[in-house]
Amino acid sequence: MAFQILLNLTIAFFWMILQNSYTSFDFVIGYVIGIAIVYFLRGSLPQTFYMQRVWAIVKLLCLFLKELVVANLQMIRIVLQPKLKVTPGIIAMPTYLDTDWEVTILSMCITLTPGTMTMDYSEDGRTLYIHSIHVEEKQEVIDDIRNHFERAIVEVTK
Amino acid sequence: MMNNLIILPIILPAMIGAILVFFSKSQQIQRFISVIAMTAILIASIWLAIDVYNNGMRVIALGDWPIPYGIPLVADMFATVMVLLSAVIGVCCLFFAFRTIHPDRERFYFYPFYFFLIAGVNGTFLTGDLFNLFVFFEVTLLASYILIVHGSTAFQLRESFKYLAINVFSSMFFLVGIAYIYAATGTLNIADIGRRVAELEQDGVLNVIAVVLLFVFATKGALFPLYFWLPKSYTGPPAAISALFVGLLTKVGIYAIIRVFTVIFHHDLSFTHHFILVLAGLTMLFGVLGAVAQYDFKGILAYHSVSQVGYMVMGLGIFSPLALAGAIYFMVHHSIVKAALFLFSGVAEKITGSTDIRNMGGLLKTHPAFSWLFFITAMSLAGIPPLAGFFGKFSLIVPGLEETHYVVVAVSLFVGLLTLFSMMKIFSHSFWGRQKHSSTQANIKTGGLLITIAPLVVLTIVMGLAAEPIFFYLLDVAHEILDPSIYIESVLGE
Amino acid sequence: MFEVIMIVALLVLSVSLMLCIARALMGPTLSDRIVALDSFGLNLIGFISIFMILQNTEAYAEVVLVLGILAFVGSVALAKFLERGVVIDRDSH
Amino acid sequence: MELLMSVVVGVFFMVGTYLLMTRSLIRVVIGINLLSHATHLLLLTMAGLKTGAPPLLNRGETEFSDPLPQALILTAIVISFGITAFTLVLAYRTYKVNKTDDLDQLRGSHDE
Amino acid sequence: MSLMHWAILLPFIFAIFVPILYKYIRPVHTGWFVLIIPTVLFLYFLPYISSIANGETFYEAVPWVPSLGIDFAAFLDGWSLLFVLLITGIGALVVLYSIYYLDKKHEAIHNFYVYLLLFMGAMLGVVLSDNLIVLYVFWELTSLSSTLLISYWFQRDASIAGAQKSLNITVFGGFAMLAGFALLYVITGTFSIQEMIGQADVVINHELFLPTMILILLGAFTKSAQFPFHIWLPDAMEAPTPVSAYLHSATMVKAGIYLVARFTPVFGGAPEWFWVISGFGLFTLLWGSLSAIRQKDLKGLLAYSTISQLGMVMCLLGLGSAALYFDEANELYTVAILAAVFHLFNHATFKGSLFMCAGIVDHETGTRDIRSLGGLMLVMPATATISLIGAASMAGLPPFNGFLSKEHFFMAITDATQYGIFNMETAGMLFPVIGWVASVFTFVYCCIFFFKTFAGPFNADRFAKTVHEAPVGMLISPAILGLIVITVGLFPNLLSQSIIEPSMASILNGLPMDNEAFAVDIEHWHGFSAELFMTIGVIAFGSLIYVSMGKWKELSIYKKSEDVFSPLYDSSISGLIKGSQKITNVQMTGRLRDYFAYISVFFLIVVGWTMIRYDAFAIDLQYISEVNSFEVALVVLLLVSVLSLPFIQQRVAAIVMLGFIGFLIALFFVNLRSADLALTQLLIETVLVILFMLAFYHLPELRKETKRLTFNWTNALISFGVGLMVTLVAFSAFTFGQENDFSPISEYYIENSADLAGGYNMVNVVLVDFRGLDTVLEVLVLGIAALAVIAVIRLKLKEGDDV
Amino acid sequence: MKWKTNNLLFIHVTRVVSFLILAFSIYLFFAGHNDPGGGFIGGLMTASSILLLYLTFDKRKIDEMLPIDYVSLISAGLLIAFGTGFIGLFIGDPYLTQYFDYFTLPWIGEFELATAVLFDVGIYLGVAASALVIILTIAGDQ
Amino acid sequence: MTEILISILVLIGSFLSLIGSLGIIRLPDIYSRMHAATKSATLGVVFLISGSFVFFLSEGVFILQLLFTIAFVFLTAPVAAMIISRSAHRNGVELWGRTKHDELMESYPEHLEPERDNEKADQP
Ligand code: NA
Ligand code: NA
Repeated sequence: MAFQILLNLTIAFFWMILQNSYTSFDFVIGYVIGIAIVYFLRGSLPQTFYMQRVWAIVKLLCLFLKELVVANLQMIRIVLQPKLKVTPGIIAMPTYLDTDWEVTILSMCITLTPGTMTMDYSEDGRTLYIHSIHVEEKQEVIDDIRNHFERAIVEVTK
Repeated sequence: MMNNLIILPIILPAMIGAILVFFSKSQQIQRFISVIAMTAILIASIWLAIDVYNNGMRVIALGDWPIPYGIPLVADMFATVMVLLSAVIGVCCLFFAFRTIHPDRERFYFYPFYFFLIAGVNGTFLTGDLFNLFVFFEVTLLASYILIVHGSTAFQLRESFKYLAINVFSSMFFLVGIAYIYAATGTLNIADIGRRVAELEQDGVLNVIAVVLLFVFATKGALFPLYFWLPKSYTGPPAAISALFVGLLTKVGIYAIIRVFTVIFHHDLSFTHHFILVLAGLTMLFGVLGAVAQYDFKGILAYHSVSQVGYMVMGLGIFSPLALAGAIYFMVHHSIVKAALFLFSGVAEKITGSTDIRNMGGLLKTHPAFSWLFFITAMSLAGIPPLAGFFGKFSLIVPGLEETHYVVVAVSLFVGLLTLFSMMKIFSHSFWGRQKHSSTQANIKTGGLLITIAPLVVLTIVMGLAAEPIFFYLLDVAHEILDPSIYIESVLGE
Repeated sequence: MFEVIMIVALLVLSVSLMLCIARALMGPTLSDRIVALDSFGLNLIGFISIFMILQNTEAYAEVVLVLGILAFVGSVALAKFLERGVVIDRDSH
Repeated sequence: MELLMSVVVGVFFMVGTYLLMTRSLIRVVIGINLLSHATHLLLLTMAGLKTGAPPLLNRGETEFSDPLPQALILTAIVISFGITAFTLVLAYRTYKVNKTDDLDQLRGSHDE
Repeated sequence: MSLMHWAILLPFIFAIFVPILYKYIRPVHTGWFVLIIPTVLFLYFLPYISSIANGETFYEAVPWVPSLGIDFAAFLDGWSLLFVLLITGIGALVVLYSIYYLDKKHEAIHNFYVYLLLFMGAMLGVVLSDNLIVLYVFWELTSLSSTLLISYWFQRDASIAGAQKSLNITVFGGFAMLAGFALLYVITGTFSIQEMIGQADVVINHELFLPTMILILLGAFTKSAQFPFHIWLPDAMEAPTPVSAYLHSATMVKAGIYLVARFTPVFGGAPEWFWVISGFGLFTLLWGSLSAIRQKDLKGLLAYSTISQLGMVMCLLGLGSAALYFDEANELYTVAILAAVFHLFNHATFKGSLFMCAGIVDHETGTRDIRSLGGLMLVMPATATISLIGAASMAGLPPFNGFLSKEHFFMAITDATQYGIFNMETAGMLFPVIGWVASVFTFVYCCIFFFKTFAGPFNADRFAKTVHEAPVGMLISPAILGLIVITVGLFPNLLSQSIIEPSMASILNGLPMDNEAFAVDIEHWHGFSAELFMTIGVIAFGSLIYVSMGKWKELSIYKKSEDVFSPLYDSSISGLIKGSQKITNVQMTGRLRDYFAYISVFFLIVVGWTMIRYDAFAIDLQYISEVNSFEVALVVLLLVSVLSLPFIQQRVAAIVMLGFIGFLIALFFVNLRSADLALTQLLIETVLVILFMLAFYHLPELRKETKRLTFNWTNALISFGVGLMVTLVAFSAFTFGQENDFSPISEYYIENSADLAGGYNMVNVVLVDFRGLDTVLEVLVLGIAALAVIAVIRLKLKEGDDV
Repeated sequence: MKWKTNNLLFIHVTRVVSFLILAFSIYLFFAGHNDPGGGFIGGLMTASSILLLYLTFDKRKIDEMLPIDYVSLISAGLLIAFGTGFIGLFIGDPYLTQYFDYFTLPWIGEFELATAVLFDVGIYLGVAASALVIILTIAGDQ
Repeated sequence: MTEILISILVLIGSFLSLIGSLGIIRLPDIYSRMHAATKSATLGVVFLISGSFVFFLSEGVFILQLLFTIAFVFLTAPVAAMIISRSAHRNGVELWGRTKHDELMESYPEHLEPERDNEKADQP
């Protein structure tokens, strides 16, 4: 991936030199052209096209932002309700993600999204302890995270 | 450019202090560099003093910025006297420290702190900018805080915390005063403030500001009733440090008072200077009563330091040429004598293992040279002629009577008597009487220590016997101080 | 009008800051106070952002970023201290 | 604004002084810290708070706030930081060695 | 420097060599070397007698501190010469005596001789200096050397106490005298006595005359052991006897007499002078003689006798000053001066010999207690003989010199009743009466001295050692003095023209020189005058009292030999120490909060008072910039945080609150247009909060102030005052600054930052360019703080690890 | 009592963040003469970033990674700051005189060279090192 | 037009910040409060910064630092949340009475299990 980005950047700069114009606009043009070139040459490159991964990231981000907004709406509701209607709890959630980086991203997402917050890991780092503000059903919370975030993260890293 | 000579007494110790940090593990290298550096500072100070005496006031605009905008260093005769003084005291205390302090202190930046303190003190003497004065004060104070607590014994920690708290409190008011001055005059340069203040007609607010600054400097200088920090904090650290402090630290406050109240606030003498006189009298009195009450060698000396501050300020309060010359003479005399006395307390402690004079006795029998050096110094402190202390007192009494300040003169004489009384208390308890220390202690050789103090003792004798050249010079200094236009015009180049 | 809105926002933020202060005073645990401090820092970022608009100067951009950084460093340091009794471990755990 | 700030500074001084007169080491240190804040604010206030642009010359402004007090305060802040840090350590060690943070118990006897 | 200056300095210079001689030439008693000095000096001054007798005076000035009006001016006239000869002559005898008195093997005699030479030089300086300050310098040196001599056996408590007492009292007088001299300088503009004599009118009529006179007399009276300052002299008897003979009878104690006589030409015409001198002298005479008879210590008796005799001389000088009032050297007045000078000399001779004899007795018997002594006449015949001569002279018996001066004394005090000034007709009648009574007691103690020691049966068992006559060397000096006593007694006019007349001329300086009045002619027989009857009465009553001593002995006043003023002195010294401790402990409580309270109250009073006195408060709304609503909100936030601090009971909460305050202040900095400040503030505040937490987390919880609530209110009130003051002065300073038209220097920075310093961030330009020194110093502060933190945390020494 | 802690999230984030802060601090330092920033602020920011590293990892690891003696660095900073003041002395100007000039280089364009930057480097080093020493010493005494 | 956008951003931002702070006040235990602090306060500040960013963008100034700040806040908020809440938990800060599970506590080795006591948690 790093090589591809470097290649892309080189193309962008090459474009700017050709244009003999060094504005950010030229850079963007050059970069877009670079993406196209790399896309077409992807077969000759050892890894999958990095823009695929970028796309996955964008999807993850969108999911994340959506959840974040939801989380805030939920928080507004909780806070502004005259009576507190919460049943918090701390639950353990084993994850099937492999690398530390993946777990890191997962735990960040968990924290910023509705009702949940990562509090700790097990020693091997593959079980997350999550504080949830609504634990009607423990498995429900876990499944929710599984379906949304773990999948999206795997998309990015696979 | 000769003007750059002024920076040496400040920058040299500061840089040496920094360099010494690199060698904190090596006692030998640190001592070697310290000696070389301290000697260089002494030479530079002498050179500067001679240069200023021959060629008049030296002013350097640091950074080459035009004067009220940048920071100038100003070396007039008054300042050079003080700088020279700090170098002399510095040399003696340094050598004394070599022979007395614990090696652990040397590993924990004793020498850097020492040089930083000297840099700070010299800076306060030489700076021509009020805010810069504050900064130098802080350098000095911080170095003094750490030197006082260096070693971290329970007593040191306890007392230095009080010392620090009170001084920090007054530093805050220094900043407050600077803020007021800047609001009222729009400038920070001391000469420029002096010029602007002289042009203003209304003086009520200026008097208030003057009093705020006086409050600040009086705290640093340990005037009544702001001296609470001094007595115990001077008894905690090793003798070399106490001596250095007493030689330099309160002088910084007094110097600032004299500087500020001659260059800036001299327009309402009847008010400010009378007030100063009242403080002076009370300071003398309460200080000496403290000394009379004590039985701790260093404690007596420390309380005397309070008392003697009163004399210095008395000179300013009287505000005549002779009185000012006397005040400066007294500052020099007191630094020398009291530094020597504190070092002697170290010698006594080294022999007897105590600083309580009730545990001492018969030192005259076992250590006659030490005893007589102490005696001469003690008599000088008490103002016995023909030693320096007498001329200090004399040059305050005569102008005091000339200006009809009878009460403060009476107090000063009474305090002189009590000073003698309490110095004799030390002498009669520790040096006379039956020997209380063991025969092994009696055989402790003190020659190496005494040789470092002897120059100070010689100085106090010489300053007395050769008072003429000194007063001839100091009267010049006093005339220079009394005419603020000399300072202002030299600095502002008008 | 625009300025009024900005000022209203500032006042809202002031209330928010006040609530943080209240939590810090109420406690009851150190953790609560750390949370309050953390949130306080974040709210200040918002405050300064609005100041930038009001004063029409980008001079505080660095301040905003620094504040973000410091709120983080501070909270982490305090929390770690609370957890382990030290801020800096001598050795690996 | 200058009036308001002066009052704020006064309140700082009031509380700071009050804390200095308490028995607890930490309160004294806090008091010192408050006082230093107060002096910084006062320095700023005393230069006049008439609004100009921040003192940056490359932003096309012509009216500026007074840069000098800002520089002075910056210096003062750093100095207070050094002093406060040292004070803290001193208080900390005083507590550890003397086993108390009560200044009344840190009086020492008259006979030392 | 003239030879006379070198003469004064010679003893000082020689003193330096004494320890060397002592150390390297042990076989020879150091006293032999020292003896050279007074002998040489005596021989040097002796020839001056003739020229002085011819009315010459000698004046040699060397500038010493001319900037302060201090010249080392040596002035020699008749009065000085008398003293110089006493100092050197008796000095030589005393040194000779001491060679036998002090054992070179067991005593630290080098100390003794250094002190003695120091004294000799100082005493010469006192009597030869014309400049008052130089005189004062030597004056204090005599006190100092006297103290050192008294403390010669410094391991004895009594020596230390006596030394300190003498120092305290004489230096007290010395300091007062210095002030008097300074006042004289203020009045006359000179320190030269000779110049002052010319301005005597100015001095007497000056408003400062009385304080000046009193201050100077304090010096003279303390030195000359005048009532009530006499108490140091008996305690000074702890000194080795040569010292007592020399300093405490012959020379130093007469310095006060010297000074009073010296100043008679300046002050003499004033009634105050007349009364104070003669009155105190008379009373001292009586008190001394009364006290002397109560003494059991031989030297104590002599000490009180000295006090008494000095009082007599003082009284005579006072009476004689009337001559200056009349501006006429009538014999009616000058006889007092004559008597004073004559008795001064006589006293030196007989008292010197008596002291030496007492010393011999002490030396040979090991005691000076008259209750143990007795019958020594047969064992020590030479000593007894010399003592008899001295005692008889002191008692005023013919044909010894004491008789002559006593006669003149009676003449002078009876004459004084005829002065017709200063109410002498009425109150003056007391003079002859008291003088006579005192003389009776003088006679009595002379009897006690001689008979209790030498008469009666001798009982060898009473003494610790075998008693025998003193070595010849020891007897030489008292014998010479005894010889003088007799010689002068028989040929009184030996001294008349050589010594007494020139001295009188000095004391009555400025009077019209009427040769008649100064033509001294002393005769043994001048008819059946009042004086003769008074002498006969003295002998008669004196003998009666001595014979009936057995009865008086039972009186409690006799049993207690201590002077009533001694306990007064002792209690005032201990009172001083206790009082000082009390005063010191009241303010130096060791409580930081007390200190802050004192300091704050002081600040409050001083600043507040100044503001009120100068009506300095000023406020003008037109200069004030506007306030926004959110600024008010911010201020409220800040005030809430700050005001909550004193009420917070958990330290962590307080620390967090401090963080809030710091952050809010950063916000203020932003509001007040300062990005750099805000950045710095934020950074530092964060670090500080962390540090606070580190340092204080383990401290005990903040306790509630346990004191009464009112106490807290006091503190609150004080702090409120401090805050108020800061605010009020801030208003005023700001308004004041706006009203004047000085432009702040910062305009220069705005104009020149970019062009001259090449920077656009003015704050940074000010920091690194315009005020670079501040900046590097603040880093220095930070650096010191860092090193200091290391040192405080890691360096752990124990008390007494080093000095 | 010792926690077996898994600091996964913390370590991974601070690894990134602390270097970002370090870069930012250097930016602040250089921005100083024309924008908010400078030696002090840059120095303190650098100290914060290193502090963050210490917070995240242990002392030994960081000491290995950054084998710097901060105490000496304080001195070095001070010496640089004090030392640059001497530049002016060689051409007869007063102490602490600073010089600057604009240069034009191909590719880079016009830029400013100022002795004040060297001075500021001294400040930067002094401040950063001092702050770190203070914190690390206190933290090390727990 | 941009002014309206900015106004909306700023108002939402300040409102969310307020919600965050209200949450800190209202929610029953430190763990729930942590939610409010991380979610609302974070988003609130992001909105405010965005408002400022847009304001200057409309004036033609692109302030990279503001974008960095947004990224930074997102990056660090979860870390802070985690370490604060974890430290609280390990120090024995009580959970709200109606809390259902505490599986974290169950995972602790026995000798490290903290006592639940808020008073003590504030003071070791
Ligand atoms: Na979540
Ligand atoms: Na003005």
